[in-house]
Amino acid sequence: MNSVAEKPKHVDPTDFAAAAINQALSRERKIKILSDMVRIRRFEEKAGEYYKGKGGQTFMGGFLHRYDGQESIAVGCASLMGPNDHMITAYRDHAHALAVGMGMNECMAELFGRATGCSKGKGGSMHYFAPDKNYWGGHGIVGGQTPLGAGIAYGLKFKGLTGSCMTFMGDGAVNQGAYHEALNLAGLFDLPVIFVIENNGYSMGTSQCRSSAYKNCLAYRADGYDIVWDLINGWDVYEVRAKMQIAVERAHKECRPTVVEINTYRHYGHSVSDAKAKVYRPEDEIERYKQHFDPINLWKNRLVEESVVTESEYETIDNDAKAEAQSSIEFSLASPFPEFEDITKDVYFEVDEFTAAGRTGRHFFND
Amino acid sequence: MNSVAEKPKHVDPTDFAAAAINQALSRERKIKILSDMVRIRRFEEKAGEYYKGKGGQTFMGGFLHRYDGQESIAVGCASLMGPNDHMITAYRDHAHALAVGMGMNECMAELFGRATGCSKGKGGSMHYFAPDKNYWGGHGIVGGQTPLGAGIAYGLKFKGLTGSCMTFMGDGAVNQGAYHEALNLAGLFDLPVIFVIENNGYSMGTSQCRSSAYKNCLAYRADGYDIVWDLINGWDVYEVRAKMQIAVERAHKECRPTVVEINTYRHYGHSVSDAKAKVYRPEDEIERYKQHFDPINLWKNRLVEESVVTESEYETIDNDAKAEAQSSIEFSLASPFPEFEDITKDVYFEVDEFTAAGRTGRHFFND
Amino acid sequence: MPVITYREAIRHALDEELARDENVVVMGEEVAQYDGAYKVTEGLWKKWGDKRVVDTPISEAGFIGMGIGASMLGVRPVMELMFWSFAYVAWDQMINNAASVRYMSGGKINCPIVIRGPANGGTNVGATHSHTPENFIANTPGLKVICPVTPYDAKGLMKSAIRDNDPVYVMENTLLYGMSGEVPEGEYTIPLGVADVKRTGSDISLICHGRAVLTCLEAAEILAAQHGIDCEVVDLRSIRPLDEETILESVRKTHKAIYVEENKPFCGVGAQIASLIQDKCFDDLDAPVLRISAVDAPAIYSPPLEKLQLPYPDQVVAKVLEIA
Amino acid sequence: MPVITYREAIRHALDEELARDENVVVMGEEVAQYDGAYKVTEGLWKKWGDKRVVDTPISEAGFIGMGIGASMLGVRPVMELMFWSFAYVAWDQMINNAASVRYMSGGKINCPIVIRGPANGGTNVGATHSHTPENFIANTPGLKVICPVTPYDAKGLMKSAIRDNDPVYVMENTLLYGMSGEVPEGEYTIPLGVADVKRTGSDISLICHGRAVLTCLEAAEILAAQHGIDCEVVDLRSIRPLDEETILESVRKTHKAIYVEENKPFCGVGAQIASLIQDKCFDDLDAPVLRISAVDAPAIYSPPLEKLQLPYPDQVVAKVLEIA
Ligand SMILES: Cc1ncc(C[n+]2csc(CCOP(=O)(O)OP(=O)(O)O)c2C)c(N)n1
Ligand SMILES: Cc1ncc(C[n+]2csc(CCOP(=O)(O)OP(=O)(O)O)c2C)c(N)n1
Ligand SMILES: [Mg+2]
Ligand SMILES: [Mg+2]
Repeated sequence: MNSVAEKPKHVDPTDFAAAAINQALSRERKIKILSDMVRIRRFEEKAGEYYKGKGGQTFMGGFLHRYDGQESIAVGCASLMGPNDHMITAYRDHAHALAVGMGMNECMAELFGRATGCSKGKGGSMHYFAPDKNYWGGHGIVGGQTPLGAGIAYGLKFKGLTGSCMTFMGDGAVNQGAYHEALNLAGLFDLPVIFVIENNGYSMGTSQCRSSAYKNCLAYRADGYDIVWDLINGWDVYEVRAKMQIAVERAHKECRPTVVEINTYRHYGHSVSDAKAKVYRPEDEIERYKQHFDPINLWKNRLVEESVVTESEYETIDNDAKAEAQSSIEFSLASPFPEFEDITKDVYFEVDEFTAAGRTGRHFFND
Repeated sequence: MNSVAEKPKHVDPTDFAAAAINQALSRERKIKILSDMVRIRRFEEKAGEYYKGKGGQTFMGGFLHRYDGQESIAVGCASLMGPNDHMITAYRDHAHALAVGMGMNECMAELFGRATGCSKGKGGSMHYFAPDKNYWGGHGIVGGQTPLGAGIAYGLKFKGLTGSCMTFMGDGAVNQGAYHEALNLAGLFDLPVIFVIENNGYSMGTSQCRSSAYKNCLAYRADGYDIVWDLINGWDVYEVRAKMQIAVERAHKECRPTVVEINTYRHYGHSVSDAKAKVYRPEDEIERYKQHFDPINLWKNRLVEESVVTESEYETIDNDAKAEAQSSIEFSLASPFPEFEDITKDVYFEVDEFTAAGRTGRHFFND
Repeated sequence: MPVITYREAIRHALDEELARDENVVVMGEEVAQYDGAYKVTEGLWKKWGDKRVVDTPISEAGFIGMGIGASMLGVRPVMELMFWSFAYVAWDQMINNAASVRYMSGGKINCPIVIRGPANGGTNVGATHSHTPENFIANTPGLKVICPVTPYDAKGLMKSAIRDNDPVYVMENTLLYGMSGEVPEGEYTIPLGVADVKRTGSDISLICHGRAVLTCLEAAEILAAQHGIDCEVVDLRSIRPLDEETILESVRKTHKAIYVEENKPFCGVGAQIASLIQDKCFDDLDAPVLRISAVDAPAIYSPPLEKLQLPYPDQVVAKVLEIA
Repeated sequence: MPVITYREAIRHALDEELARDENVVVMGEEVAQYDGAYKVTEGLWKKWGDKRVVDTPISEAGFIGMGIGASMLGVRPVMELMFWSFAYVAWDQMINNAASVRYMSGGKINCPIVIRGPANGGTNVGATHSHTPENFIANTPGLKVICPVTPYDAKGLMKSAIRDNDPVYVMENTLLYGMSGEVPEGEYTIPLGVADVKRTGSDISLICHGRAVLTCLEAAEILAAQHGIDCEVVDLRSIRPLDEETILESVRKTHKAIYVEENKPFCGVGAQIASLIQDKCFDDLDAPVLRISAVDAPAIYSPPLEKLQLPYPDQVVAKVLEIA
């Protein structure tokens, strides 16, 4: 079997920049894509720094799954979202959150377990949500979000809305039964869902070829359900946008699902506590991806070539992102923790809202 | 989408009788195949008769899923089994049981809930087992047996045995997540498992096209896992044997899985209590299959053509089968029910065997 | 008052809620064109069409997850499990996604889903088809679970469940579907979390839920007629939320209690209620709280034996006589 | 006696059983080449190779079902769940197939499988990753479930679990992996179904399992030092089979009992034990059996808050003072 380094990369001769959807990109939106990617990178770095603790103090618990190296996917996809396009993903969810417009403050404060966090400190790193921004999380059980994504698409169709639900998962998640069931439902019920496999080559320490039996690529399994699939090089924002746009249009116009597999790479370990990130992956593989396939570099260089930004404008963008990340730390540190009483809030709508239903019978069994 | 009647039937120009495995069939074995199919038919008929009750008395509870019309599959497959070839199936499991050599008495007595039943009256219709005959049941949760089948294959490989596990399921079962996970494991771990989809066109009242999104056929999904698949006309014992033999050899020689889809048809409802069997299926469809695609008729005619049996020999076979079925009724009626104390037996090995582990601590919490 | 079956009562609830709220959708295996494996949804597809009454493939994790996702967007799915036993292939969706999404989002997302279907033994369908996981569900904060026993309760509770903005899991019973009872014509609902004293009595409290309520009522008649013992029968109806007050009030009056249920004993609902009673009514009790559950083994197939595996009136009578 | 960690104790058990029986195979996500997500299996793949220590894809239903199937053929799989919380995607395999196949076959088939991994809150991994389903499992006849708390117990019970011919589900705890304790060099096993009195005392029985045992031991020290109250701490170790006698003996001596566990309260193990005690020791009790469980909500992320959501020593102290 192939090692990840040898897995077939789809090379398309087309210049994806020429695609209509990319031609239509204004200077500002190109820069926004760049700055969103940079903001995500700086957010993750800052989070990583504080995750480790400072001066013997710890600030966070649980896991921290960094997105460094994959930014083009969340940002490229989010840049295509219209009013009825939605997103849902797994636990590596900070990037998608920032890409749809959630603030660094609420995101960072969530990691710090503060009441000002986007989930009031209840969800943590794996559980960011912003339904007002069409962002449905943030889910910790591998593959468990895929039927939910199909369900959001179902809801859109049920309500007669022209939209889509981009449903992200990793290369390891494709082997969960729930994904298979969701695929069949999507194909059978004509759901406007786009399953996006962010293939970074590894599920924790297990390479793609050690976890999946496949032919061609993981997305190809969609063929068995008569669902259109595609393979995308994730390093190129233009390619991500051009090919994802086809899927979005298929959802909008034909109300049909798509499976796309986006090749990418994570610079760091599975999570911050992945001690073997440089053991199961050869160091030169990591270096190669960092040097040659860092989507931020590639996009920045492209925009410099296109004379959309200068190096010094990029510096400003970067500095702003760093400052924003730092200020989210200060915001978090200054924020209060939830109160003890908050533990039993947000469990039941009816109880929280003190409705008749919430006041009838005992809902909690402490004591 | 196609209705079941229009779904593509694989027509192979080859004469499957010419396949080596069929050429090697002795006269006796051809007749054994015929008589096994007839025995299954008569067993199911008799069971159906007593399921309804007689003279206001009822004899059975639960479900009864009849196999009439599909006999060529269980019998054709069983006829290929060597010492290390195994079988496992779902709840429509009487035929496989009889085909591997379980007796009508123990099978019928199980339906009657008697202590002499193959599962001592504890399993009922859906739960026949005979590990001594390489038969692992009889499982009620749709799709739930597919990982077990992969596990039996795993066990064979682990123990260094050259064998296979034929793992049967229905066309509706392919949409369970467990099957997808089992497929991936089979492909990834090179397991000698043969997934056999007995496609009778319907899962209860739902036709194939209303339950599955697919391209070509259901077995084709295997392609996405790089697993070889095939499509078989179930009406022809020669075809079943010829094509299944290829899968068995693949398991034995290459230790690789196969998925085969066998087209078939059930003459009766999903279970005996399926009141709508003639509503969701057009009556002429049912009649067509009964008249033209009854595997027993087809095989009998073939053997008559081949001068292997005469019509009158067939009559004898049939009469013997009827007598055997009738005598299994008498056996069952004469058999005792389990005792009240038996309810808590066969739960824990250690308790039943009165080992040290079984005597330590409380295992049951009655009172 | 019209007398209708339990099955019809549920059907009327579904039909009325389909009419009341265009976001309600009934979904499950064979619920539409086949009219339901147990005919609960009979006629609904014909009346409401493909959009509102939907057949699914045999993919419980998939379609229940899909329903949860749709509910987050404001659809109100009422999902049928052909048997509650099949919940275990969808368990992650039901326990993690439905129960936790509101919490993990800090209250940003609701999940107004109903999951319903039969959960019972007694029909000789064997171990894998006879699960009654109300105790597992009630253990899970974020979920609600109800077990109606009469047509009246079934309809009123079902309507409340559909209008509730939290996930409500409804356990019906195939042995009850054909049973009849009075159900008023017009609109009514029964709030979750309100127990029902199905028989008042002064000597002992038989506390129970699901079909065991009928067992207790029968036992109470025998005890009254043959032993002069006056039983109070308290039907929880709703396991979570729980009507603690009605339970405690009854025990404070009778000073004796037995919990009867068809679930398995270890950590069953009866364990929780016994624990509650001994805690809150310690000084009121004249005897320990006793319990009757299914005989502690997987469900046996053999019909005459399965009858003995589930609580039956004479067994309740004997247990009452131990302490009354 | 050598002092080793809980993690090492389990590893030694696995290593010794791999050596003892060639049918033992250790399987799970990242257990082989990665040495285990929590390093329990560190070094085993290197020592035993691909056949005996096997990495799986993220397909819990698939690989656990596969393990069950293999166990029916005499393989003895020891499956790691990276978290017990992930059991819910494999719940059907674990509850139906493993627990019922012996029964439904009338005793023809055994299922000697072990499923192990951490089941605990307290590590700020949120609601979906903090499940402790020992009560669900113990509710299911056909299954056994143990919750060792010390390295000594972990090793001795794990070896018994692997040798047991029934399915045994072992709940470990990520917060315990790094804790040390004395473990003898040589071969030993601890039978399932035997509780351990971790501290003898005369005033009150603190009955508990899992990490709550440590909480109770700490509370007992405080109570002894500051309040002169002498607690007995009874560690169940094994939930099913259950050592009823040790529990009842303790209560008959102390006349007071509190159950402490990290599970959610409704139908938790504490409910079953409280129900048991009030039944079997009705006249011995000077006070109701009290219970402490996790605060009844999905597991909160926020680290300082999750600390308060799980039982802690001062909480136990306060509860003891209510009745002692
Ligand atoms: C059902 C389930 N099993 C196991 C895990 C533990 N786990 C979390 S992430 C992960 C690897 C997932 O890899 P992949 O899908 O490729 O996503 P990536 O981390 O690369 O983004 C595993 C095994 C889980 N959260 N859920
Ligand atoms: C997980 C699960 N869901 C639903 C059922 C109820 N059920 C039993 S058989 C069946 C239809 C299966 O059809 P198919 O797989 O085509 O097999 P066939 O009956 O045609 O042999 C259904 C829905 C079940 N037993 N298990
Ligand atoms: Mg990955
Ligand atoms: Mg079928």
